[in-house]
Amino acid sequence: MSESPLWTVSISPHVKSRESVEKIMWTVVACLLPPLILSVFIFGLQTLIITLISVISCVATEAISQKLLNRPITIRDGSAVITGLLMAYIIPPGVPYWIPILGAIMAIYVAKHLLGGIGFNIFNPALIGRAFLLASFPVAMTSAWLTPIRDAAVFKYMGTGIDAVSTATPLYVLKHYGMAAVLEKFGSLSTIYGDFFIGWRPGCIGETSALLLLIGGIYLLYKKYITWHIPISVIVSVGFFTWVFGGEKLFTGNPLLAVLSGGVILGAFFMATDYVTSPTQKTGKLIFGAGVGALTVLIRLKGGYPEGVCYAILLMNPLTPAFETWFKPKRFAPPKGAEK
Amino acid sequence: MNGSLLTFLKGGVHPPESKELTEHLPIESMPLPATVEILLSQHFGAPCTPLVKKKDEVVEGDMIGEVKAGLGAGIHSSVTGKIKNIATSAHPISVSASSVVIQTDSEAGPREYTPCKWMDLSRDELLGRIKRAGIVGIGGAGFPTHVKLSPPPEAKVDTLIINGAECEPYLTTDHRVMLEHPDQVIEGAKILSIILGLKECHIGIEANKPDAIEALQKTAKESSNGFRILVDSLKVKYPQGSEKQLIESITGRRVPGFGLPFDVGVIVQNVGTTRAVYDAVVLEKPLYEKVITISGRSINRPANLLVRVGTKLSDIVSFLGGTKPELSKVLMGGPMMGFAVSTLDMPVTKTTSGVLFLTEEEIDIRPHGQCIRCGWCLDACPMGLSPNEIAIYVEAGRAEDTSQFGVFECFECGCCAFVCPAKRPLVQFIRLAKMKAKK
Amino acid sequence: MPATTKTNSQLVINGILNENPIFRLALSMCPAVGISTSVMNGLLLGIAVLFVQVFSSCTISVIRNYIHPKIRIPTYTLTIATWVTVIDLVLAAYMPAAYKEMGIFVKLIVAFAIITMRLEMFACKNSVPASFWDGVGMGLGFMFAMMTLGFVRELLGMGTLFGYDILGFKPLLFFVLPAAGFFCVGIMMAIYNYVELAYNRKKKG
Amino acid sequence: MKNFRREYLILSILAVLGLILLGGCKPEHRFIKKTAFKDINSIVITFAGPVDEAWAKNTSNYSIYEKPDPDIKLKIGQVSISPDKRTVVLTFEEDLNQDQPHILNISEIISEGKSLGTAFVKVKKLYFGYLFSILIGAMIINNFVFAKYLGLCVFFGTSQKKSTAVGMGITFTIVIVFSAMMAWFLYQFVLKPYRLDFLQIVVFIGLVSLSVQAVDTILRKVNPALFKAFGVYLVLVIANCIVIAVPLILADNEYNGWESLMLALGAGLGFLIALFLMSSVRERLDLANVPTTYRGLPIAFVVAGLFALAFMGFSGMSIF
Repeated sequence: MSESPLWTVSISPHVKSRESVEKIMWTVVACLLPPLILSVFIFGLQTLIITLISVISCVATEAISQKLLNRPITIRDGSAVITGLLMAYIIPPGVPYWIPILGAIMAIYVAKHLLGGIGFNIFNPALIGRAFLLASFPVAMTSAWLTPIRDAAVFKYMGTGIDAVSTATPLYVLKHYGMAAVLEKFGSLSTIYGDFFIGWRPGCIGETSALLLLIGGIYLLYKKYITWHIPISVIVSVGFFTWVFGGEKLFTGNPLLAVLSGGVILGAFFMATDYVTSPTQKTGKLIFGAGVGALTVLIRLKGGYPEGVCYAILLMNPLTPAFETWFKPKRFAPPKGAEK
Repeated sequence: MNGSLLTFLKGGVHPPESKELTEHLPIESMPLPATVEILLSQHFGAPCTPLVKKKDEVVEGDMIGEVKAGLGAGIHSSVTGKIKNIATSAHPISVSASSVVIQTDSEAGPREYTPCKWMDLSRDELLGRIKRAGIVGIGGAGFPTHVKLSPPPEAKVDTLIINGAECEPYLTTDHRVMLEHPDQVIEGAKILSIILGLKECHIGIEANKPDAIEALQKTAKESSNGFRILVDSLKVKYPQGSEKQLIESITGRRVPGFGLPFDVGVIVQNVGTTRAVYDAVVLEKPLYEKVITISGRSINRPANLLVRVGTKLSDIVSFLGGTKPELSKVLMGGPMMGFAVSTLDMPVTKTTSGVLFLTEEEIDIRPHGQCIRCGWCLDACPMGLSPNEIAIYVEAGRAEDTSQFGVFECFECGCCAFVCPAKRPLVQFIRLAKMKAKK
Repeated sequence: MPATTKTNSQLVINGILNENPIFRLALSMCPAVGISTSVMNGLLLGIAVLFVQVFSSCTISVIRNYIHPKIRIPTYTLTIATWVTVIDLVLAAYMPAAYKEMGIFVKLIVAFAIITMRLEMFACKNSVPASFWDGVGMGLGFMFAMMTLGFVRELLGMGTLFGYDILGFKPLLFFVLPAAGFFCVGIMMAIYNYVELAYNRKKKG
Repeated sequence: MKNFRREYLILSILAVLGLILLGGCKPEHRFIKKTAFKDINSIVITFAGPVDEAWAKNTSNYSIYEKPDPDIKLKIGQVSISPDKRTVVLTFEEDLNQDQPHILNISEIISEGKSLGTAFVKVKKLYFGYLFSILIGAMIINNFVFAKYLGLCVFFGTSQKKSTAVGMGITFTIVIVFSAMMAWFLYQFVLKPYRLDFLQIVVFIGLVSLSVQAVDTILRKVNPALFKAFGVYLVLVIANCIVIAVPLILADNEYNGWESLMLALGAGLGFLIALFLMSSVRERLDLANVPTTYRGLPIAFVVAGLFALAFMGFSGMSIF
């Protein structure tokens, strides 16, 4: 061996798992796509356009921010795509096209890159984007819902010039007119369960189909990219607290409707489980999820908004650093006397 | 074999084993190389002082270096020949170290050893033989075995564990030794038990070596004469062979941080060491040759080789037919804890367990990114530490604040860096933290 | 700090730029976040603070040689409280609308750290004219900061300036919400930092 | 610090016990046992004995208004009376704003032919609930830092480290409860009766300095170790506008003693929560690669803005 070899010399370990950030992120993207396809089908092309604008502006903001801050440009890791998708999924599909662009700037530049980039954002960027938009455009952000059309809106609206017809979401109706109005508008309870589960209802893209979101979420669970702790504790606590406080009297609420309506499934599987803004330890995860669920119900029942998942997650996010210090992994066997 | 496999509770990973490359290959003796370079620092403790001068004649097995003061073990010539030089050689860990270069006398035949009856020997004599043979823990750090076998009197040692886990991917030396020389391993275990005043010992083997487990169980049953040798099959999980994890798997006890196994009444010896003890006591043969695995997907002929200490990697490579062009990393030791080397002029030492020649596909050279706090490293760490936090502190230039995370308990098994999806060099960060955060 | 050697104009400029109470000294930030929603608010509160600062500075400067060091903080507090009461009653009497808009913040001037700090750092050691100009500088600096924030927030939030419609539409309602106050202050601070960095770099290079 | 936790615990338990003993709703007329909101638009009055049905059914016998607006009388749609003639339900034409206490003026109660005089009673939400909602309101929903934007200088100054933040929060809570109670007492029994309310700023700020001085002296004597831990924060408390804002608010709203206590406690605990959250986040941001010009305070402001955005989730919330 006379010629000087160009081998890699690095510190152990020399083999690494096949997983990578890109793989995780793009898998999440893939798991998020089915509800989008369904909503294009039932709400029309508008949803696709809004989603595309949101994703593209998030990715562009990410690239520009990283360029401005002299950081390596990492738009290929897919995290900005997820932020864009999630943001599009939680704003009403009928909003003007420029709204998601503003949201993207807030979400990616302010809430993520100013704080040090991926891994250091205290709040979930997509949710910050949505909260910002809701604060800026209270009317558009609470009224631009589209009516679901069972026989393929994408064809129906094509060429007619009508974009879509706006309507109210089930939770809005529930909050302002009560359960009776919900039943009147959306049919009997069993129809509602079925429709909401499959996705025939007005709402954000991410609120439509519990079924498709569940499929995506379960695939993530299967791939071990997320653990069951947060989703289950969110869903259980939303159901439980609604059951206890949601009805006229104690213990008469309708947990199933509460879980199926709004963004509970999306929030539980895709937003509360965001690695950066949720605890890493099991106990921490369970408490975090329960907190998200409790706050969701609190905002839904007592607060000023019909849906509370987004704010509930935002309010739990800043607790994550504290959770990390409270719930640390159990040390193998720390040296005697070193415990403080 | 008992029904459920024993294992440790916290952490651990499942790297691809890649043992199929060599596990079926019988141990093969490598012909003597033209020269050997015997490093004078092959163990934990002070380096040896050479006992020979240039141009001295030595015979295979002669002592050529000894530790004058402090912890250590003697070093013996692995060939018969003439001292060519006392110089420096490349060293896998400390870059370069002083060594004795011996020109092999190709005429001389191998030295013969005859087995003796060891049962009648006193404990001191047994320990003396081990010390004279220069035996160190050849599975890991190279801790002198005679020191390890003389725990302080206040420590009540009640369990001896022979470590045959061999959890590092690729490596199959212990596997082959257990399969081909079960009698010697069992005999060595008995010697160790007698030294420690015990009547039984455990042999822990990962369940991916069923043939070795079977062979040892059979031998143990046949030649038990008064000893109870229990062969425990362990769950296949890295780092099963780490001392603390192995003790937990087999006894359920946990060695506290900064403590040693005898604090919980356990002594652990590696299979290779056990066999070396057999050689030292029964044959009075010093430790100067050992079985190593040569593997990886870019060596032309992977093998389990019996080589002399001091054989250079380049000689091994040429004996095995050279390397393939896609070679991109050369390791001494396993892929999880071994050392990458930059030259083949490196000699084999007593603690070398294998040499791996890896292709680019087998290693991962993707650049690392920022931590995304997935928490996988926290789940993987067998010591329950927080590698992500330590790394972030180090990156922020605050390495001295990391002792709160128990950074000194880390034994650098590499589980965290293995699972990290952002490919962060966590072990590297932790080493830096250890350097800066003095207690 | 020994008696100042700065000229009067330097004292004023110092208050607006180098030692701007809000953006540099990071004091009295509650109003900067809470009510800097319009230029008018900024102007009014700025005037109020300017008034209290100047009068308190002068008062303390006059009596600086008679204050026992041990009771100087209570003295400052009482002096400020007196002047705040005066401006509070004056505003309530003559500008009830604006007074209502600013709510509790006029009364809270009493707890603004900037005033106490200038009394402690400057007025009790310097002559009356110097204290006067320092007070003017600090007051103007505060007013300048409040008006800048008010300008940005009113324009972006309501599309108006001093209540007059400029843009004709409301671009981002967010900016009149107090949450945006935090952002605006943070970003303004960063801009001050940036200018300082750039200035120092230029000086060096 | 661990040794002192117990004392705080005991203090807070005592406070809660006191509340339980003394809280409760006492109508101001001996014949009226209880008044309460029933549905969104009705009020129930329970009398000690049966009342005259004809009297009770006459809507003009009742006049009701929200406490802050005595001029706006609410319109009563109908009155129903229970069979035992002890309970009367007033139903209103419009929904009631139950956050506000309502003043109910009942003229000439007639029971079994006798006139029992006029009654002037307050209708409030369940008193505990009301107190609790003040507490939670001040603590979380209208958090003084994130929703009312007060106390920011001290908030940003002491939220760099978690230990400092917690120390400051606890000290602050004690001082604010102490000074708010004194301020309430002075305001109700001295300033208001003697028409000296224009002096409130001077008096309150004086009180705050006094109570800081008092806590300082007491701590120094009683528990020097505790003083060592928290003494440094005491000076800062004066510069915190919340400590002066709370007396002003409770004077403006004419809160009674318990309500003032709840407000002060809520403000203190809310500040503690805000400090804790902010400090744990800032400790993390210290490790982050924040752009140079944003290091330190600017980024803390941006994060506080994000917090305020998140706390908007509580806007419009009323718990009871």
